[in-house]
Amino acid sequence: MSFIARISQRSPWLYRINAGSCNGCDVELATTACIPRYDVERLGCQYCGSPKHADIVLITGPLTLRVKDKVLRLYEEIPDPKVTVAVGICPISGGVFRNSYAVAGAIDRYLPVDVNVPGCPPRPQAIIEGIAKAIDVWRERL
Amino acid sequence: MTTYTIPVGPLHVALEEPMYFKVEVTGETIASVDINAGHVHRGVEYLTMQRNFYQNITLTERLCSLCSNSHPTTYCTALEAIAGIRIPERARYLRVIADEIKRVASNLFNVAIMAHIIGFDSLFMHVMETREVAQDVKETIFGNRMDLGANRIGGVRYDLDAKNQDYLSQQMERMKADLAEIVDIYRNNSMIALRTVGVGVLPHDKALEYAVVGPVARGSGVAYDVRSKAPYAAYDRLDVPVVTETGGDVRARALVRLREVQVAIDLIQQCLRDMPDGPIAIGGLPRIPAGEAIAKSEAPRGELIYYLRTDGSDKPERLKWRVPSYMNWDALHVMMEGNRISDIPLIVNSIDPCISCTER
Amino acid sequence: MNMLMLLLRNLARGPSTDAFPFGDTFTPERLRGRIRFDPELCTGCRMCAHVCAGDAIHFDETDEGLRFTLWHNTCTFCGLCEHYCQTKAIHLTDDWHLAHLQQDKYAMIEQGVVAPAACAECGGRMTAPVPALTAMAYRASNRRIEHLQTLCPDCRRKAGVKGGRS
Amino acid sequence: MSAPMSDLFSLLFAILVFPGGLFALCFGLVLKGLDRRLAARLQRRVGPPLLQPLFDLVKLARKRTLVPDIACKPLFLAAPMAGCVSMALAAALIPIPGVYDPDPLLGDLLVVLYLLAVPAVALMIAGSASGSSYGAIGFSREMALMLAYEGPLLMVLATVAVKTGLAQGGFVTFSLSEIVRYQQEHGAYLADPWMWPAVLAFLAFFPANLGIAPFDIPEAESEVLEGPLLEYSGPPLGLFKVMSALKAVVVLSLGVVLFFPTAPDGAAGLLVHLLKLAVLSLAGVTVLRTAIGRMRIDQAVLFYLKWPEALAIAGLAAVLALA
Amino acid sequence: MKDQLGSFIGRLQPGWTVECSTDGYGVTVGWCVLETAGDLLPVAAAVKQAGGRLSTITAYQPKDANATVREIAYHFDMDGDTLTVTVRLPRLGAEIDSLTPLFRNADWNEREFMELYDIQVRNHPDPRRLFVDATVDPAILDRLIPFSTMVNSASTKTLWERIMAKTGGEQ
Repeated sequence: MSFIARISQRSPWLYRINAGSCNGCDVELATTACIPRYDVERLGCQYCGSPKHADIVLITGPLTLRVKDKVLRLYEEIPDPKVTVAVGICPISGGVFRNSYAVAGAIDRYLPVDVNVPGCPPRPQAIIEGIAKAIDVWRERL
Repeated sequence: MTTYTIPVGPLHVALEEPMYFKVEVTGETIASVDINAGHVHRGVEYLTMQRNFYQNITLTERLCSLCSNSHPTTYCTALEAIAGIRIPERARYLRVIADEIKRVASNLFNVAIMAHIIGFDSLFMHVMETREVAQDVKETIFGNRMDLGANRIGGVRYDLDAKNQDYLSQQMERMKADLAEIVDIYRNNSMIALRTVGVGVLPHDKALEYAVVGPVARGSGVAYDVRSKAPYAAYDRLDVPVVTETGGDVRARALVRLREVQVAIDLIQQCLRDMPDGPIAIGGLPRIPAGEAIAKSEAPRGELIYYLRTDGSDKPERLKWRVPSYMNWDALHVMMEGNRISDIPLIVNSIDPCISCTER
Repeated sequence: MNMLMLLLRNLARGPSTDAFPFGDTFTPERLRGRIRFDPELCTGCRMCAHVCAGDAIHFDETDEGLRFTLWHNTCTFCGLCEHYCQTKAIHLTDDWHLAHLQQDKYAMIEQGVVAPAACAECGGRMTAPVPALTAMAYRASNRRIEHLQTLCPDCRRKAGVKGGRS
Repeated sequence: MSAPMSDLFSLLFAILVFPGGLFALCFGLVLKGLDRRLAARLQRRVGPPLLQPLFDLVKLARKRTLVPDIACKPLFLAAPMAGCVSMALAAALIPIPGVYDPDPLLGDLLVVLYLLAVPAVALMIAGSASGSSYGAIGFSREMALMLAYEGPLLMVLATVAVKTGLAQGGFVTFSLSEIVRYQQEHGAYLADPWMWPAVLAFLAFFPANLGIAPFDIPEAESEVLEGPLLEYSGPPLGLFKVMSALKAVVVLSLGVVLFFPTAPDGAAGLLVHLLKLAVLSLAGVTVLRTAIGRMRIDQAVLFYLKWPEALAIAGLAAVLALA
Repeated sequence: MKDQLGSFIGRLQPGWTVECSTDGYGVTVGWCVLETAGDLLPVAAAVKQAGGRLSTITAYQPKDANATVREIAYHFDMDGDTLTVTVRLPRLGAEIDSLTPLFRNADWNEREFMELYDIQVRNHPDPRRLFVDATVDPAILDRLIPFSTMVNSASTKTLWERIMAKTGGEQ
């Protein structure tokens, strides 16, 4: 791998999309991303406010019908190469909400998912583990 | 100056959850707000009617992770009222402990986010680090950092042995000094005062008119707390002071929440002191007859009310609940008008909006 | 000023960052993580599937016996299954390393087959009674109880009507 | 090589390599790295590697550029370039005491003042060219803030120019080389209590110009989602990062040159200069931004019209009165 | 029983009855059934005069598929006690007056049961949908066929088929 490629893989920026989650995973994501105890900045990660700046997108929630189009549009706005991580069981399988009339269900039916982090919600360390796996995937695509 | 409309949300970083506002602004001043909800509507009430009483303990807990314990507690209380179950004495105290530890974490999260919104990231991190103590307690005693899984029909399903009681009491003691410092910063820091005093004011009479609940009401001087008005679990034997502030602004609400964290820690310690020995749940699997019941509790965001109707089968005929945030959204109209664009996230956050609870 | 003091104190105390992912991390004993199933202890009562809100547990009859399958990707780790399992055949471990690549999504399962037994009387196929359960039900075992355990429910009923023979 | 050719060559070298362009960029990135690292420590974190800003840049260079459909494409892409060029130029304009003296051909303090306005204008153009409503809010905030801080800045520069000019027997001098030389011989202005109002006014100016707390209002992540930069991605976003790294070096050097340029000659001088920049950056930028929250735009504008403005006027008056 | 609930009971008119029960904590729950929907506004006015506050409103589908009557339950907070007023309405074409003139916070509650059930609210200030997406059929909770059998349990079924297909080989 070239030197340039080796450097650029040390700067994976994170972006999170809430697709109708119960906020458990979002709170844990905020905790993972922003607090000293977990400090993902060590891995070169940084939370960004705009989807256009993102490399790794973390999706939570069971994808409700109301957000479906918005989430898909937002996903399109993230420039390639990107990696998708489904955080929590809701985006992975629909979780406990799967059978509802208002839920579109597992997110991999609508967009490509690369890494899954099951849990309800997963603990911050598990999220970091998922991000580390995502970085490995991302490295291949760079 | 011309008026234009800016969309806030639905997927906005400052909002933890998707919510969509259309804000009419004149220059930088808010003229009016239109709230467009439903992004987190998952049809949970419908789902509860498709699942049996046991599954609903877990399902109601997944409504919202910040007040996750209040839901199953209140649901089980309603169910127990219908089945005529009296839960063991020890279980009542254990329910209080679980509820209060969630209150500590939930309220701290909200005031931390407030600091984040005004760009005060060091303070945000400090509050979140303090909150981690409560998170560790939850993970150590209950096994998960957000969803405790503390309840079952007829009692609770966790117990505190001597070792865990010591641990819990030590951790609560550990938080006290940090918490006192945090309260001092929120009360006296000039930067916080600059951004929050007089911002998003909800006067006392409007608080009554809009029937707001919880810290939002108490921040406007309405002394209503379900724990003392309509006690449940072991709150009738505990000393529960009702915290109020009079400012009615963003800071008043934050201060109510912070002081309630202090009260919650005190309540946990009271429970550890007074809790009797004994069973933690009734034995066997109860039969749930046809009937209807109301149960209320004080969730971190205020009054939570459950209405349950059963028909003798193993599924609810109707399960309906109204969460505290549901009442507080409407009052945003009063709080926002006349404020600045920069204050939108701050004011929204000050009602501690739980969107996933509200929209179910 | 109070803020500046706080920052200087932070500087003096040094980082509080957890060593993970470069080192070990704190994992409490009671943490509700990956689920383990012990077919030896399973009575086949299916209470776990009954209380599961996420529809994560399925039972099916195979030639080898009653098969239990749990899919971690729709499990809320609420622990109700373990709570209501009389024999604790189902158990939540403290293993939280569940993050996986998409291609492994459907392989995130825990499976076990409860081997059937043949009835000592009629030879019919049945789910073997679990000693752990009988130990819970009866303070001490005796030959009669042990014999009844080897019978299918039908034969057990017949044996009960006959008034027992030891 | 003929004389004009070598002049041109040395000019280009000054702008592109040293002390502008490459050198300023590298040092700017190191400053950002230091900033992030110290900020992390103040918050009890480990923080990113020192070279993280460089990693970020390299990564951005390899990402795809997305231009919004409703954006004005030429402006959208030109804005970050203009910002970078202006800052490289400005970096070449500021002397490094004892090491580098800018060619008078390039310009003086007044040109620096103009160039300093370019990044803000570039951000405004970026905000409006991107066509998003958050960009538009970012635009109006950037504009309000700039109008508020340009006044005091102008007066601070005038104070130094007048002071130096008067001391040298004229009225004003806009030559930065002269300003440096005078202080090298007669001691830094920082030591003169009469100059302190101007110093304070300058200290109040640079957080707003560098876009850090409490004045990071146009780019506030939690309010306007990074405002003007919202729609940017890939290399153009990287250029904005380059611009901001260069700008940090320019603004900090300007402060050092105006008030505290005393340094030995040669390599030691360069080292001393860089050290001063680093200290100023850590004390003035990092500690400030971690210890404080964000003001509202109306509060910030009011703040500037009150304090720095008053200080700057007092500083200028003091210098004129003493003459 | 607290004063507020007592005061309301003092205002009862002929034909309105309240059944109360008090639990071990001294908290009283009152139940009041109205056979005529027209009584709702007068009762609500009496609640308001007594100092009550609207907590929430529950509408539900009649259990019996052939029922001709449906109910809506209005829950009021009376200083800690709870009063539930249940109104009986015709099953088909149910209409009810809006409580918003008396209790502002009825707004969202009424919008919610309008979108979920086949009930119309008269004089509602803002009868748009509240939570349910436009792509979902109206009165979704009034359908008698369990929704899961129609749409989504299909997805759950395929899900499990996939899991089993993946693991079947290993067995």
